[in-house]
Amino acid sequence: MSDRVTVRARVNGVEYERSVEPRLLLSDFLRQDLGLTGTHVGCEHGVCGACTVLVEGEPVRSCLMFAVQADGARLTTAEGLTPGNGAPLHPLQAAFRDAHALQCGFCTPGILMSMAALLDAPSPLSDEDIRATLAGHLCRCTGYANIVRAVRKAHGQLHR
Amino acid sequence: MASYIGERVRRNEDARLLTGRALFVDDVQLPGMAHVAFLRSDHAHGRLRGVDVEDARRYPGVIAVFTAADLGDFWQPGPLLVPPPPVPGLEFHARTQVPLARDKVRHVGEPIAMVVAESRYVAEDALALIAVDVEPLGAVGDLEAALLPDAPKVHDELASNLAARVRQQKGDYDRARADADLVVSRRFVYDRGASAAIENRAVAAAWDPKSEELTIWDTTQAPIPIRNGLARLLGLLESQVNVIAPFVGGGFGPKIMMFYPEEVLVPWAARRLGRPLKWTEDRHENFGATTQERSQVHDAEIALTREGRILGVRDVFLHDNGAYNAYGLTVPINSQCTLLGMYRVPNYESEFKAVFTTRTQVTPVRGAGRQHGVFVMERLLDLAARELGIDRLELRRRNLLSPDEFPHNHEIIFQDFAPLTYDSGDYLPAFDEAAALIGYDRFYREEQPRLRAEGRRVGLGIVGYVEGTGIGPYEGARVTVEPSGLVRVATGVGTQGQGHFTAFAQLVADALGVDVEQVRVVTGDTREFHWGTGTFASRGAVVAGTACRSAALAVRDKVVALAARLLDAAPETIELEGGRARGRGRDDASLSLGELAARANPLRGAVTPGMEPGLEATAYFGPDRGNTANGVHAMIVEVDPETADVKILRYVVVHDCGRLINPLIVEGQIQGGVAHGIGNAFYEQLHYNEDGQLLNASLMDYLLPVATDVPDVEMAHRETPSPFNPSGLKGVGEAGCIATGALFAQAVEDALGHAVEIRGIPLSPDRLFHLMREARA
Amino acid sequence: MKVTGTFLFRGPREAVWDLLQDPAVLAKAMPGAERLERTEGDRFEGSMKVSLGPVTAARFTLVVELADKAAPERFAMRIDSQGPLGFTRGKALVELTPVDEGTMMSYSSDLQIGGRIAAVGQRVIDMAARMMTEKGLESLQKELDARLAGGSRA
Amino acid sequence: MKPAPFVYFRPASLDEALAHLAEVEGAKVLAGGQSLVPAMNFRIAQPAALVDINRVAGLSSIEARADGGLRIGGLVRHRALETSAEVARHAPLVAEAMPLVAHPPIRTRGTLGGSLAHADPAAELPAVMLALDATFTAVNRMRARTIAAADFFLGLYATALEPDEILTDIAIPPLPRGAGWAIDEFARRHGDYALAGAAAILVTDDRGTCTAARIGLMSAHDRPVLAAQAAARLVGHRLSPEALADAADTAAAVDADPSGDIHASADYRRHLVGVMVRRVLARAAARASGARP
Repeated sequence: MSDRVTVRARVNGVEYERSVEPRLLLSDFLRQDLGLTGTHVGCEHGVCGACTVLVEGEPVRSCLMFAVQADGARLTTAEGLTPGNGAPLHPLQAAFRDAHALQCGFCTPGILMSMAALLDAPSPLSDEDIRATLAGHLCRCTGYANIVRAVRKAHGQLHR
Repeated sequence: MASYIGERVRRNEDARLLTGRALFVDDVQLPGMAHVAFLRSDHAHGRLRGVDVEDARRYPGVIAVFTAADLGDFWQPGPLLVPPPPVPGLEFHARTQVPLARDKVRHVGEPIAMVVAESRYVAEDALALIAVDVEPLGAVGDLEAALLPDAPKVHDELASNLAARVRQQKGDYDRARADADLVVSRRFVYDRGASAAIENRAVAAAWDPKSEELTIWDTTQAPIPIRNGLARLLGLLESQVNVIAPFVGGGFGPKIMMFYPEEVLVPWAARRLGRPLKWTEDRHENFGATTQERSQVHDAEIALTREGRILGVRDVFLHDNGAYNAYGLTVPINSQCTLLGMYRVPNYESEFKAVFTTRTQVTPVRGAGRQHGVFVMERLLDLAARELGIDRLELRRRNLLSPDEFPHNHEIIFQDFAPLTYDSGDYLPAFDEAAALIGYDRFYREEQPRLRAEGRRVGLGIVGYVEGTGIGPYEGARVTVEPSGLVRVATGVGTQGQGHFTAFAQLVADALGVDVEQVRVVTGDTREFHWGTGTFASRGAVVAGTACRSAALAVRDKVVALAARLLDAAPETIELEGGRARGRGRDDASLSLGELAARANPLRGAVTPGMEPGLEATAYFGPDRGNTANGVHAMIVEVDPETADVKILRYVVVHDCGRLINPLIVEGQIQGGVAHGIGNAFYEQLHYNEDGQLLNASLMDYLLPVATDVPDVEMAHRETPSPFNPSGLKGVGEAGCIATGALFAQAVEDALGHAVEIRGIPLSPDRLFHLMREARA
Repeated sequence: MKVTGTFLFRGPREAVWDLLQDPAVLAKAMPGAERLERTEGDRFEGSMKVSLGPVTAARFTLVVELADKAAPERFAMRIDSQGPLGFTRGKALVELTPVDEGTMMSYSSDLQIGGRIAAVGQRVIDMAARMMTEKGLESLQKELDARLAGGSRA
Repeated sequence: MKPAPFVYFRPASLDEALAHLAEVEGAKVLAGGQSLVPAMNFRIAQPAALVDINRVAGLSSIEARADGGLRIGGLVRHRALETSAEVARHAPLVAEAMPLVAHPPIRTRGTLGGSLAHADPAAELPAVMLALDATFTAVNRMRARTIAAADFFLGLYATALEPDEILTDIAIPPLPRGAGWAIDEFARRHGDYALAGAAAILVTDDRGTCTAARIGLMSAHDRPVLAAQAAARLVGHRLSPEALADAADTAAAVDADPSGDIHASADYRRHLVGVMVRRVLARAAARASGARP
């Protein structure tokens, strides 16, 4: 077995330090080593997008990064969009609920993270822009239309 | 009193899902948990001569390795889940999947050995150390070749690869054919797809030696049958086995299959090794190990009069079972029955042969074979319309069943063993509404000619279908008002995104006069409810929903009786609203449901004779036959004649699923179903080669439609309530995907000026390119 | 998967024939073959390590058996290779015809490929087969050149 | 789908990275990892060691050169190319290509050097670099050398890069006056590898005569290739629709040598190459005529 390496990362504002194998995927690190199971794994080859998280504010596939590569980084997962249990939903999450933009909810955390990054910019956002970014995520339940509605709505609220 | 039924109520379950707090099976982590990986067959068909696991056993971090030989008496084929229906003359040979291959492997992905290790990473390392000796045998894929005398046999002890032969008929097709002015016959092919839930399957299991209980977390759509079966297999009481299907990341059918090998092996090994175990299917495994959609080849014909009246239909088809047929004949019988659609077909003759192949097992996947029947019938009508010179919409109108023909008995047997009987429907207005929404007349009068003149190839499709839904046997529910005022609902079905936590809550909230967010629904946990079957066949809302409503009404009676006694009022004057009970016209005196619950379970004194403690009731609903939802889909497409790409410009659905509980959820189901259908029709195909190898076992090459491929569906609802249940519900889960293949074929042909004839699904640009080129030649 | 084609060897047919019966040479002609040894008669065993772009270090056992030999005209070759990533199994027919410029070899192989390579490599598998065949034939020509040059020196 | 074990190195300097590559048997460079890690998860790639160059300094800048060209570090992310004002100004073809490259989370990590070294025949950036006549700098412990894009792609996933070399710089020459550019592709879904595609630069003189043409093809061959014959038919001619169609036919019939797969048979792919080249040439020609004074 290969030597272990130490990973220190700030995830959703909390500092973590763990000793891991270099081959450990970031997705498994978040889910198993940190217990942050809100990030989901659907394909482990970078296509489905369920495992998307923010690293330094940018969306990445956590199944295509080794945990050791996130050493020293600032990460955000679906759990980090709201401050804690019982806190009101982030406007993007609330818009997803209002628009019925999720069904089984498995792909949702990854989509939320990509869309959160997309919403960071105050520039106008067309449905085509939303769909082009959403095309990096597979959802088998919703048929996407309500997700587009939700993101449009959240964009309107965040950049009024 | 305000009613939640029919309201666009936001879902109760969403907050948990959106914040990452919802529990899925792969999220289960227990102290000391070990991880499982399976060695699977690379061969489609072969004799298993030996499996050497010694090196794997010695690999550091490996806890155990099991082969079929290690299972002893526990090795046995899975149960036949659905025996064949009582159709006279039916031939059926059951062969069900085995936990680990012992003598033969019969499809790529069939499990051969099970490795338990300290991590999944280590378990996969060990898989590479297992040596398997396989004597290759011929693959069986082509359905016609499979039935030839010299075909390699998937199951050696059977006479051939024939798994079943079923013939159903009504009337006398041969006579109808003799009387017909026109007979159109063609061969139609519909190829395989994957269900492709974004969550792969997973099973976690823990044996507690102190309580002697086995707890299993399973991505199943049917936790109670899993519990019952495992208890029997393991020689345990049902009360010793808890099966929990927590949040499940999409079902679409294959998660109802049981028992998957992993589903029996993981609990067995957890008990044997005394350690909690977890297996999570990876995407590559999913493409071989999770059951798949169906391929069929139909030789069909339709006989009509000159005026376009259908005299009869004959359909002879082959159905690909895959290597096993635990799900019996459900899928081909769905095809056989759904073919008749919305139409008056006086004479029908249908015969199918189900065939064993060396491919992954086929079980129901969203639509479950219905789309094949619709494809065949709608294609026949399109072809007939052209030959008769009748507008294809008009041809359909002339043959629709009229409202006075319901209930309509088609005189053949449906998958639920009951005669295929439509409960209610009103099809003509549905067609007219869809035609109006898509602008059928204007499209042909103005748009298509104008765009054609610009060199653009646009076409329109319009297709109707019925969907048998809401079948038995039964579901149950228990409703409890707790002293906190919260209402608890427990039911046996599992949930995979259909919004049961909300739809059931709406039914119960209405019955008890409480806020819908005060109703907490628990599904998929055998500790909560003992009896039930599962979520399949678009039946959750109809069957379990009706049980929830019945239980809630029984609780309501208890609430009313108790409130009447405590408020000293006549029971018929008690009103329930806003979570309180009060006598009519007596606003001063009321009791909250919470207070009533506390009073119904006193710590001192007595419960009045004839009463039960608590505000709780359990009810069951077992419909003796299913419902018939229906819909009409219409679509406008544009074909790029250079690339052969197809772009959907508009998509309209007029849908009738009886009474709507929650339009928000229903519309979501339809939009999602349409996306699934678009995948089936134009993107998704499992490409097996002649050696039985699946060539696209990844999401890189198996193309699920993405956001830029799926239009925003325009919808209209019609409601013809079902007379078979008190709320008039039908069912909606599969509706969206049933019509899409037929719709694509019709619209694309229209766009290309009928230069090509489409007889196969899925289409693809490559396929269309070749059709167009052949047409030019 | 079927791979068929022709290749013009610059050299006489007998020399090409001899070349193709030599396991050491065959090993060089199969891209990635690490070794190939005669175990009995016309049966050769060895191993190969396939490396192609992202595919690295995939090790396979390799058994090659020559059959239906009609020297110096044609022979058949059975190939059986297995490893953790899957298997390749099949048969190739080789025919040698003398032509003015040397020897025309026509080959046709029918290979079954199973396992992960088949399941996830479909986009490039035809290209890979073509490329590996070309590479192999070119290295055979090089070997032939060397032999013929050596022969003339001798 | 978990990767096999490997030895991990995370050098901070290029020298250190090159030393690991030279000394460690079976070591591979880990840049963006967006092609390598999926292959490792499938275990079809099992490198003995990874040299993670993500923290190597000096490989991540985009610099405009005095002559109007660009110098781009091998570790520059796709996302940086997509958003860079310098790239938009000096290499608009690259800017136009970026939204076609996979999806935003892939572009966050993916690097230019990684895409070129991976040399996927269906990928956009190799075809773009061929069209732009870019030059690559490859460095090992002993020396640095430059390789023209046209000499870099040798076969299926095969490049002129040696196992001990790292692609450190990509030099893009300035766009000549009167140049037009365009890229287009046909993919099954947004972000997928193209079934066929083309990227082109057309240069015209003041009279509208084509003085130079470079057309990079995607999914047309076992490697990223230039449609040299097609380009040759344009040079010296006015860019009439007939001339463009003729060049497109030549690209499909002569320059392309596609293989088939489940998504596109070889003949369909060849046809698509012609369609894409014609579309791209038409747009590039329109831009070229707009760029003329």
